Amino acid sequence: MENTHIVKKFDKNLDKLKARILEMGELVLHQVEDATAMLGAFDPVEVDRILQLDLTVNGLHKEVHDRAELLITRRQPLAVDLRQTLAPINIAGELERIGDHAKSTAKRGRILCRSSTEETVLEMIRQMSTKVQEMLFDVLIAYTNDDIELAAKVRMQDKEVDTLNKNLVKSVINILDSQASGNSESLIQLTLVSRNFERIGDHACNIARYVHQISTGEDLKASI
Amino acid sequence: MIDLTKKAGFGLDQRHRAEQRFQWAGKLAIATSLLFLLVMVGSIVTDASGVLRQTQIAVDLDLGPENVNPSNPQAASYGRIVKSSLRDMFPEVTRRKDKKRLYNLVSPEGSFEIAAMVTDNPALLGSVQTLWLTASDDLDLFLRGKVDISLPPKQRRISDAEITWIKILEDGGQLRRVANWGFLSSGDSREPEIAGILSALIGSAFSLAVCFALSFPIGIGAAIYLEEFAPANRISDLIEVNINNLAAVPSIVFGLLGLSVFLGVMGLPRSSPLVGGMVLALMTLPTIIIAARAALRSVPPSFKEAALALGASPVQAVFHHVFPVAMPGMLTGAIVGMAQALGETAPLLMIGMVAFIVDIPDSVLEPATALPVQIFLWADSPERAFTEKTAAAIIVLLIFLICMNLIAILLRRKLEQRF
Amino acid sequence: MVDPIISARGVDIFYDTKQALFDVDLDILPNKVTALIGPSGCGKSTFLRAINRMNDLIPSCRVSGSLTIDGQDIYDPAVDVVALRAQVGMVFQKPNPFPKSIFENVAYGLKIHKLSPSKSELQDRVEWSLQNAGLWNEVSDRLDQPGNSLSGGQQQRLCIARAIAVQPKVILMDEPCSALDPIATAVVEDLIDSLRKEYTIVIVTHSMQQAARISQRTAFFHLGTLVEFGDTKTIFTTPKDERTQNYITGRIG
Amino acid sequence: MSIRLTTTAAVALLTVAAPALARDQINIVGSSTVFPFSTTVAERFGKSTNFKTPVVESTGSGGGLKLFCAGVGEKFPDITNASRRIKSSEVERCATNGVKDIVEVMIGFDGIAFANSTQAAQMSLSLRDIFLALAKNVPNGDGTTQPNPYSTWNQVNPELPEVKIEVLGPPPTSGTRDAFAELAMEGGCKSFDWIKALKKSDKPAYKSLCHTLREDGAYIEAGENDNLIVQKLQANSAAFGIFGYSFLEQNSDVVQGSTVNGVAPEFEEIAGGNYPIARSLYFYVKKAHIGMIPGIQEFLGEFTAEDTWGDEGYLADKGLIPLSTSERKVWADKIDALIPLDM
Amino acid sequence: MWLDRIVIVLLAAAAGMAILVTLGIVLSLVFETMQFFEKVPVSDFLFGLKWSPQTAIRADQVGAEGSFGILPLINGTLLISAIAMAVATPLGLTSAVYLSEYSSKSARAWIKPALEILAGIPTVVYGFFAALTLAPFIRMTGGQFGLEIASESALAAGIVMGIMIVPLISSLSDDVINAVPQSLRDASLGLGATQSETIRRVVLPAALPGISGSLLLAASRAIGETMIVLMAAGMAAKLSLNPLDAVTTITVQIVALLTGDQEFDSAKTLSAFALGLFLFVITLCINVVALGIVRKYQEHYD
Repeated sequence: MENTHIVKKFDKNLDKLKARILEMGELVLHQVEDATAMLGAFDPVEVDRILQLDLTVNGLHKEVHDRAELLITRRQPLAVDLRQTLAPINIAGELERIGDHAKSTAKRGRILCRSSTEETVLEMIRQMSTKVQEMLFDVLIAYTNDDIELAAKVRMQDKEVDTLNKNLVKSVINILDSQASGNSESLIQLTLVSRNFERIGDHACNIARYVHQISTGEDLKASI
Repeated sequence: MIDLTKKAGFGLDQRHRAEQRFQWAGKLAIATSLLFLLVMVGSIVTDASGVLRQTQIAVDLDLGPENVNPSNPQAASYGRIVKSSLRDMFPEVTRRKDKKRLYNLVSPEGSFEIAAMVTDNPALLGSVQTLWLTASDDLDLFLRGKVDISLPPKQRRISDAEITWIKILEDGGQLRRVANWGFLSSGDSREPEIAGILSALIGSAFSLAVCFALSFPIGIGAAIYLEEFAPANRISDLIEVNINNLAAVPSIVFGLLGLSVFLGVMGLPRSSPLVGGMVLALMTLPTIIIAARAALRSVPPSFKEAALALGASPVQAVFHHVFPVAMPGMLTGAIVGMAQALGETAPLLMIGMVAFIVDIPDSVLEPATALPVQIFLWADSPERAFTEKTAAAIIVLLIFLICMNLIAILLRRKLEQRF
Repeated sequence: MVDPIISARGVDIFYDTKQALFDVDLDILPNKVTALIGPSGCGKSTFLRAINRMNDLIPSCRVSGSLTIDGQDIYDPAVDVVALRAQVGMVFQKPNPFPKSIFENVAYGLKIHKLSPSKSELQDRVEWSLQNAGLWNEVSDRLDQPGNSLSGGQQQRLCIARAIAVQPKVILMDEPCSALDPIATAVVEDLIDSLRKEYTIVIVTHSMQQAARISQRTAFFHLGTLVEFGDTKTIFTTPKDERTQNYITGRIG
Repeated sequence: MSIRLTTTAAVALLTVAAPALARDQINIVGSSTVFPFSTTVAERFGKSTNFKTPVVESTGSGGGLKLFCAGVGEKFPDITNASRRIKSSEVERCATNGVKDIVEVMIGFDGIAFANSTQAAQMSLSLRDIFLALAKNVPNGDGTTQPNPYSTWNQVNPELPEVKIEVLGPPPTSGTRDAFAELAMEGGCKSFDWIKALKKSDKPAYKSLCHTLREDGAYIEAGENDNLIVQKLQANSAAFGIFGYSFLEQNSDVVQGSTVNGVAPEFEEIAGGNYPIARSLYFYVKKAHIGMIPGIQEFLGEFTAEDTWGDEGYLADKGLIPLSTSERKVWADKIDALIPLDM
Repeated sequence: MWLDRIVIVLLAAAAGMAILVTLGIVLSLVFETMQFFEKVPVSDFLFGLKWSPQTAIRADQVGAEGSFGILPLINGTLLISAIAMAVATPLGLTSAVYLSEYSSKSARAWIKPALEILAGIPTVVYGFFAALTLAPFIRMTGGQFGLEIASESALAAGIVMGIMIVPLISSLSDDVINAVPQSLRDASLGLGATQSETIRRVVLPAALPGISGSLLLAASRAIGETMIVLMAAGMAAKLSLNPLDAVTTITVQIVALLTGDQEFDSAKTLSAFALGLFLFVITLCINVVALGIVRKYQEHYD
């Protein structure tokens, strides 16, 4: 929106809300990245840091919620303003869930390090991680710029993540079927990590829907 | 279904007829009042038209040294010169009574006119001069056809002999009708042909100026006090009742008051416009106060509250915000009051303004009359020619009034608004 | 689809040479609350007043185009403005009870329109109106008190009772709550909502939230044109026109 | 202009405390009947001398005397006109206020006309006719009185026409009314012998009977504006009016005077004392003011000049009926010597 | 704030002027009135049915017949004022209503001042008009219906006086009506009232306090008016409610008594002061009552 509100504070409030989301997004992005890194080379201190980070994310989530509440009380936003106020609540929820998934991934890294790891599967996990990080990054950019095209792209990418997940599961099943190896625990853990990344992708996709809704008022949940 | 036509019910036919009747009543009321105005003003104007011109008569006057001493022309008896000239013009007139009638063709003012002309132009002296003198009122009336010559001579002011003389003069080109500026530029006189309105006009102007200067500020002040500042107590009630009551006191009683206070106690000069104005001010005060209060009451209180909220003191709030808005209404009251004062005779009677005053006053302390007084006096004069003077004086009064109203209308139009 | 009760087609309104409304097309549906919103001077009040020809009071005002109620052109010469106003009531911005008693205020319309011939009928009707205006319980014991003695909100409800007493088909409201406190506003809004069952209501308001709360349809006017008209939900969530968007979200347009 | 006037007024108000300027013009008050004559003289006096024109007020005789008697000094009038003689009570009041020496001047007569419209026939009345037509109570033939029963003139006197009695005249407060009652009514009243006798036995009853005018509508009190009476007569040819001679003279085309006791209200008849309803006119001069206010002596001179109040004088043109030559001489001498009134 | 205080004191002084004037009037009247009551008993004056100063020409007869009864004068005053108000109230009010509610601005701009001229015509002119035009007309008209009407009548004087005070009512009422808030008109018109219904049922009641003020002022003027009655109503002191009779009023008698050729210390002349005082007291009573009514009304609906 090029036009600014007559009440300048309204704009500032909305901007701050957005900033908190972006801050949250950045943290979550780091969490995902760092948790992914943990899968190959486990570092208990690092895991603690990631787990600790989650508290900050949760705090931000609460702050977004409070700010949005205050904004509604004070400004009684309508139309696009209302969506710009309501969407962060949802987006923050999604981001918080992403953070949880990152946390869960990091925790699984601890288990993974106790057993040997199937390198091919790990590679697939990394590929997925890169993909969802890309999606997450893009969706944050789309949110920042109200870029519904970029958001649409993110939604498209979700399918790729799903495919990667399906492929990973297939590969794991194949490995489990072909050899009765001793690292079945790690394989299951990796499947679960993959599941985490698949969920993160879904959340990013949801954020992309909200970005679309903010701009158009159209709710895509029902249609896609 | 909605029906928007007359058939919708609601007793519409009847109500629209009532509306029509109501509007017609309004038009009728205004028309009635205006008709009265028209009839009265019309009849006055018709009566007054005679004043526009006056008749002059040409007389050959012997202003030779045997009649007028060139070194002291004021001492000469111009009346005698006029008389002898008239005798010369009609040598056949011999009877004493007829001679008197002959002399009466020229206004008694004639001799003073000659004196004035001689003073202005000493070159006239020393020979026989033909001068135009004001003719008498009877001659003037006759020339204008106001004398019914079909009546027996006894019943008219102009005898057969006089008619013959006038005809001769007329044929000889010795009569002329000129514009009568004297009416506007001279004072009162007992001779209708030269009586003028100026002294009364100035007297009225002086009186009204004094009246306005006193009653407007005091009236407005009292209204503002009562409406905005007066505590709601018995004294305020007393003042309020008092003011309403004063409006009903017959005007002559104000004259009595003026007589005892302004003349008796304060020792102001009798017959002066100052005292007249003061008495009229007392009389118009209630009217102005009542109207001004109504005007103040119609100002929305929010104006004052807004000003008070901005930190204005009550006095500032009233004078800056209420007062200007109420001004048009106050002016209306002032006009009504002043109009009343302008037309008032009775109180002036008590303080000596109902008087015969020839000299034109040049200050508020000199004796003067007022327009309605002049009208009253002229209406009471026996001479027939004063009838039209009366009418003309009324016209002057009305013009005076219209000018006053005009000023007020301009002011009001500038200030008026509806909330 | 329900037929509209009021329908405007190409309505232009002028004050002298100044045009206040440009080519307005608008359908008002029966038994709905239609809100007219827009910045001051946008022509919404002008349009509202055109519906019961209150504009007639301004000598310089001229209306062209077609404005119909139940298919009858309001400005048809055959139309009787009294009949029109009897069926299109109006409530004003400031509560303006007459300097009469509460009873007389409500009975006023009934009396002038001779709608209640008998005294008991009149009393019943007044009670009914006050009941429907939600005021009866508060004033039933002091009907002979002056209307001005009521509180602002009560006064406005008295004015509404006065308007509904003659059972109009349409009630026009010109910012009826702008002089009231939130509680009084809420009571009046509640009243408006309940009146919807019987009447068609057109309301001018400056409060977006109020329009959103009480109306089913909203029309947005801007600079004398009807910019957008539709379901209130749509107007306030996803307006089509950027001017509407800017206006309702309080942006510099 | 108005601002300047306002300032003038304000300044004038401020200067109120300062002593008023010495008065340099004669101040005359009094009767409205004498007013036209007094003003004529004043005007001529102002124009032909270097003195200022005297200010003449019309206050009525009583009002004039009240002002006149209020005191001596510039604040009080110098001369008062009266359409009747000063009364002893008034002289006393004057004296208590310091107004001691009053010079009385009788200036002439005013005839009171009993007239009707020229549209109707001229009437020939006796004083007794007038009395019977207008008195409140009239003798009923047996030495007692009854409320006036007459409604038409021929009931009063069979020789008179059958016309409704309708007379417009001055109100009880008017001097003309008093004079009319005294001269016409009493004159007619006295023609009854028993009433004449009553004068000696019971004067109040006599006065009451003779002076009281009927109040049942036949006598219409019409105010003091004689012009108005004349015009009302024009509008109503059945009515009669009572007013001053000068109005009759000026309006001889529309109204005619009835003959009273066979005498018409004409100049010569009134001057000769033949017309029964004529009263004397006076003015009174405050001797103390002579010398104090400039011009009083000269004004008196102008008033009593033969050119002024003589048979051919200009006051006669204005309708004043002059005194006889000998009377004029007597009064003029009194004035020259400034002999004060002695009552 | 000392300046404010001074201003308020000045304003109060202006209002106090009214008291001062009243005091002056009362004082200037009371002294002479006392003298009058020495000659004529108060009860004769207040309750006498006959006003006839003519019989009291001699000191020894003063009041002998109770001829200083004020009742006929009150009767005449009220009769003529009532006629005048009966003419002026409808004319003035309907004019005011028409001017403020119906007429165009431009028409109002010249009609209003034209009507105000009516107030400025000297009363002498009205007097002449009443006496010479209207009275004969009434007499003639009455004659056609077989009515015997005096050439002087209360009716002629009353009608003309009514015309004279029309502008007083119309001008002041017009201002008052103008001041009624437009919102009340809108409310009534919005309910479908016709304009005349709105005016009669809403505008006029709302303007009533102001209108009653102007009516009171007009009535006061009518009671105080002299010249017209003097010239047109005759001077007959009669107890009559017949508008076709000649009557007289208190003011006429005051003027006649004070400007007549009478002795200045006779009961006749002194009675003028008693009349003046009486008129003063009566109008005072009327005003007290009127104020009470107006106040009550205002408390109710302001």
